[in-house]
Amino acid sequence: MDFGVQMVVELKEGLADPQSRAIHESLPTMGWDNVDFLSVGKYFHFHVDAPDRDAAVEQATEMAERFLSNPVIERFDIRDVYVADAVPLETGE
Amino acid sequence: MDFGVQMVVELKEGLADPQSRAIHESLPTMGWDNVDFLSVGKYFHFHVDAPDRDAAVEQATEMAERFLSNPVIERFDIRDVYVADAVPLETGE
Amino acid sequence: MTVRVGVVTFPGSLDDRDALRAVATMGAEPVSIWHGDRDLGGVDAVILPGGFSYGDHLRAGAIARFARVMDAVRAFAHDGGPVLGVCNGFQVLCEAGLLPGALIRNRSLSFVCRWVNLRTENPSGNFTNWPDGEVIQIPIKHGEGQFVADESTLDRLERGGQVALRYCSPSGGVDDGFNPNGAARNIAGIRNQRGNVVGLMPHPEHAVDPDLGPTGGQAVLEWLIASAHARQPEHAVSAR
Amino acid sequence: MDVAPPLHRSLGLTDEEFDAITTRLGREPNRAELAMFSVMWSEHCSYKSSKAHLRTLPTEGPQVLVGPGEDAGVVDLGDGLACVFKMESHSHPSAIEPYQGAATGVGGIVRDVLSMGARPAALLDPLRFGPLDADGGARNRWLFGGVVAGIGGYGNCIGVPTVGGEVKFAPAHSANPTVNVMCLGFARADELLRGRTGSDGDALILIGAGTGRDGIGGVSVLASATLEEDVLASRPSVQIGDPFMEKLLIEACLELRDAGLLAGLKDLGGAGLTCAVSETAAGAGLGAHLDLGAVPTREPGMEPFEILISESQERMLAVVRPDRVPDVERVCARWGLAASRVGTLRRGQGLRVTSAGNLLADVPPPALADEGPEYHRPASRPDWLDALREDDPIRRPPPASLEEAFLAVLGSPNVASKRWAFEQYDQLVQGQTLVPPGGDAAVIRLEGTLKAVAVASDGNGRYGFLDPYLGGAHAVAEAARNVACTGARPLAITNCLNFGNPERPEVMWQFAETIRGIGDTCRTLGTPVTGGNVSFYNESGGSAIWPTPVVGMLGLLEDYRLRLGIGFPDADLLVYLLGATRAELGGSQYAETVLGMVSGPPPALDLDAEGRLIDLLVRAAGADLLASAHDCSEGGLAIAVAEAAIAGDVGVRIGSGSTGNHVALFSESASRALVTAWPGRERELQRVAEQMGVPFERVGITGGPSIEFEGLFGVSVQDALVVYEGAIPSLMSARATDRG
Ligand SMILES: Nc1ncnc2c1ncn2[C@@H]1O[C@H](COP(=O)(O)OP(=O)(O)O)[C@@H](O)[C@H]1O
Ligand SMILES: [Mg+2]
Repeated sequence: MDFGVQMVVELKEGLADPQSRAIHESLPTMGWDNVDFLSVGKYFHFHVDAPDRDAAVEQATEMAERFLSNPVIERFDIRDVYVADAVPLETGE
Repeated sequence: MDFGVQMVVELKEGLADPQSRAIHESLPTMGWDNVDFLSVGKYFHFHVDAPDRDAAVEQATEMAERFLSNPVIERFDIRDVYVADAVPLETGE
Repeated sequence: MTVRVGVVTFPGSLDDRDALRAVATMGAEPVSIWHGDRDLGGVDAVILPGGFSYGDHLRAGAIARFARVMDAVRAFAHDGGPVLGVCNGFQVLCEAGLLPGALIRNRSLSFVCRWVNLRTENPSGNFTNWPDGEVIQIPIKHGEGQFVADESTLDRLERGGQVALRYCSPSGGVDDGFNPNGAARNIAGIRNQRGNVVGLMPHPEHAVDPDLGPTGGQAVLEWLIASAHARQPEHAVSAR
Repeated sequence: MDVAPPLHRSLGLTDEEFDAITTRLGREPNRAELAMFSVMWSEHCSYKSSKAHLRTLPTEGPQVLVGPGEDAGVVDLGDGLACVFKMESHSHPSAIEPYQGAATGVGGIVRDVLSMGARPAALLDPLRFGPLDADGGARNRWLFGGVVAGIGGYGNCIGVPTVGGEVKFAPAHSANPTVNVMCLGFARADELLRGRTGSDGDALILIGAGTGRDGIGGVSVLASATLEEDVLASRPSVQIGDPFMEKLLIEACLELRDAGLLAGLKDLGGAGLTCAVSETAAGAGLGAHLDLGAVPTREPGMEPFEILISESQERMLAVVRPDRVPDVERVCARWGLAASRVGTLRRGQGLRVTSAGNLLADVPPPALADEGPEYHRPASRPDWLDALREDDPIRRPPPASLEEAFLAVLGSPNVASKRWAFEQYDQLVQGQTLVPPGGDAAVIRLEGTLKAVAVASDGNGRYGFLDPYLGGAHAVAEAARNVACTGARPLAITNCLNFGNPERPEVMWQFAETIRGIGDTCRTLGTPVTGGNVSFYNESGGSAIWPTPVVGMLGLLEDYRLRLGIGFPDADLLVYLLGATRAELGGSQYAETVLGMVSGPPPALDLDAEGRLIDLLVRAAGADLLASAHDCSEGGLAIAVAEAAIAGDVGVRIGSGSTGNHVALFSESASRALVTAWPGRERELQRVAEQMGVPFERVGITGGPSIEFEGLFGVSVQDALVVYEGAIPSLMSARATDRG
């Protein structure tokens, strides 16, 4: 069965995050001075063919730990696991 | 009031996506040959101080259109807007 | 016997040919190693060169560390063989867990190519052939060269004399004004505890030919070649 | 009638062009054929408005191995070595997506050089933007920052150093930035490949990326329609570059070349497969069969015409003898690249396109590749020019403070250091960069020899605006002078001609005049044109960019040990100004920065004097008389002196003799260079200069901590450095981060 997985990877708290800082700091120059927190990360969306939901979660976790994130600097969060067969690929917009 | 916004920015359908392709194609060499779709995007998480939810969504949309994405090649999707005052920053893990 | 130095080519390696040329300039025998090889062909030292292996997608070095040849590199390193990772090679070594820490985007968010001053470090003198306290010039060229690690790891690196190079002023002073990428404690290069695995952001292979500029890279390659030489059978015996 | 007239018009073909196609085919074209003609007969691919003028350029010389017409020009470097080089524009996509627009521009020009069988060895990036600080500065900063990041992002990732370029700023480029990229590569002359070769039965192998819908219509829509507000409508025309794939393509194609497996090689650029296959077949005098079903597509359900004209990046077409196909597939597989046999060259037929056995198109290849329309568009001199040229800054009073004027010009973005840009480029990979960006020309060694090439790009927008003939002429002359200042002998040029809408007579006049200027200068200097690119329609709302010819000059140093840098290498060296200074402030940087005027006549150009200066520089460098050389151009003598002092970190004292006023300091008279002589070689230098008829003047001596203009003012080298290096970083620090 095909399971869709959505996952977010962000730099760990406490690490300097130059990209988030630069984007955040340039917001006032564009007229948005009311944003008091901003962080950028990576978003992964993939489909895993797995016997069941638990297996899908387990594989997604392993992929995140071994490959999609670097535990030295990043943390990951699985946001959603769903049965993908029925859902079209474009989840966006 | 502080509203938390979570947003995903991905390349538009139809454009070549070398990053997603390279990551996807490397999975089998790591033993994951059952992933039949993978796409990487950017994930933004920020807090907007806005009078109400609609205003927060409006500003987030404008930020996405004018700054956080380039509509020429990217599409964005606001995944969540929530009242942030009560919620700690780490929504992850 | 001439030392044979292997240079690994991953898809997307860029400074591999430059490393091979620099090895020859330094009087050793350059040997090209393909990422798909299972063994290192009996070389005495290994260089993981600079470049954008696998396009640097995901994170620099993240995909390359799974290349088949990396099993052999890991075994070689565990066996005490000298391994030098330059730029992308350094990133691969960190991703592979052969060196601690990680390399993230430069503080400026921009790629930077320039000659820098570097202070060599070997405070205890434990690491044979690596000078201590000299200022050398080598160019850097990277977008993700900001070395980071947690404080305890950084302290451990310092205690063990594992910082190999630091960005510094022309006179050797270490201050943030001479830090080109925001690296923690101005760290430009580190070694493992044993000292046989070294990772550097600067490119020594681009600093060996006097026609092209200063020759600070010679010291680094001399270390690699001398370390390899010391491990060759005849020397290994006499060293015992 | 199966095709209604509106379709051809919406594809950008005129009724006359449609009729010409019908006549040529003896029938009306079908849909697929119409798509093919529309891209091949577009301005971008057919050069229909420009070719009548381009034909007047000198293209021949003993050093030219391959002139215009192939993917890139080739020049003989002696000893069996050759240099392949070409320049191209990617301005339109860069205006809406600067990072990817510039990145894919690099990808395209690199494949042009690769398709000749050369290893790409260096890149240059001549750029023009609107001002960073004025109204609209935010968008200009976004464009400049994104373009530089994109060039670096692509060039750095494929292992080709970026060794030079230009960045100039002018309001006329605000709406339409100009992004040109130049690549040069090296090969042995006997291993060069031609795109237009092949024999009956040869296989056509498509190597590299999958074919997608990106760039559909890019050629005919993007290159022939003016950018208007509705830029979002041109979305699909911007593509995402994949430099990693490009690097694999470079290595795989060079390995195929080395193994002797290629009869020919062609890049896929504008007009995609249609262009590559029709040009290959037409060049070989053959027909071809193309099977669209064999083309690997990135997306399901692509229509045949989409596959035919897709401009998907990172693809090459190899022409291969049938028995070599398996070997080619093996090499490509080793590099992880797809290699698909998509067609075959065939004697005695047209280009026949099939899919699933159905014949979709059947067109004679030359009709597509060579028989595009040619227009002699009306040209007329704009009437606003006279008044502008009358207003000569020479008649304005001198500035209140010469020192302030000097610092203002030194810190003007056009003159100030471009380090902010070129530090974002890998300048060193491949290990042959003897002179990196920052000098007059970059110098790159030919591995394993004493030879080196020098390369520079030039083009002064103000001059072209005020006098397009002189704009073209100066672009060539300054580029040649820059190359000669390294000690190299100028050999040949490539160029990119960036203009507004050619359907407007004043633009066409500017274009024709520019070409005349380039042609005359190339003839006199003996530097033929080996290729180039024309970019029209750089205008919005009826306002065009300045006529912007950009010239890429290649020169040869026989012994790189005798190369010169611009910096004063030491104290106590005598400083000479070679060439004559006239009272010429028209179009100068001084007039723009200090007086706020872009007017008056640009400096005159005596082509013979320029030739003599260049000969002198080459000869004096070859005899090891010179310690440094720097051309005197934008900002005049004052800026040349400052740049030489800053580069060498050595001060200088310039005597009051002939530099006593603002005109002497800031005049941009052409054909001049600032040189220092090695101690004891001064007399010899003077003798040679006299003998060669080059006026010269001893203007000062190096040494000390400051740049002194005796009797006028002095500025410490350190202060000058801060102004020169600080200008662009401080303007760009106001930049909002690039999107996301
Ligand atoms: N965009 C760029 N990329 C790389 N190098 C650049 C760029 N812009 C300027 N440079 C380099 O900076 C130096 C000065 O440029 P410029 O003032 O245009 O030179 P010149 O006036 O001698 O033609 C040259 O070495 C040039 O190659
Ligand atoms: Mg110059």
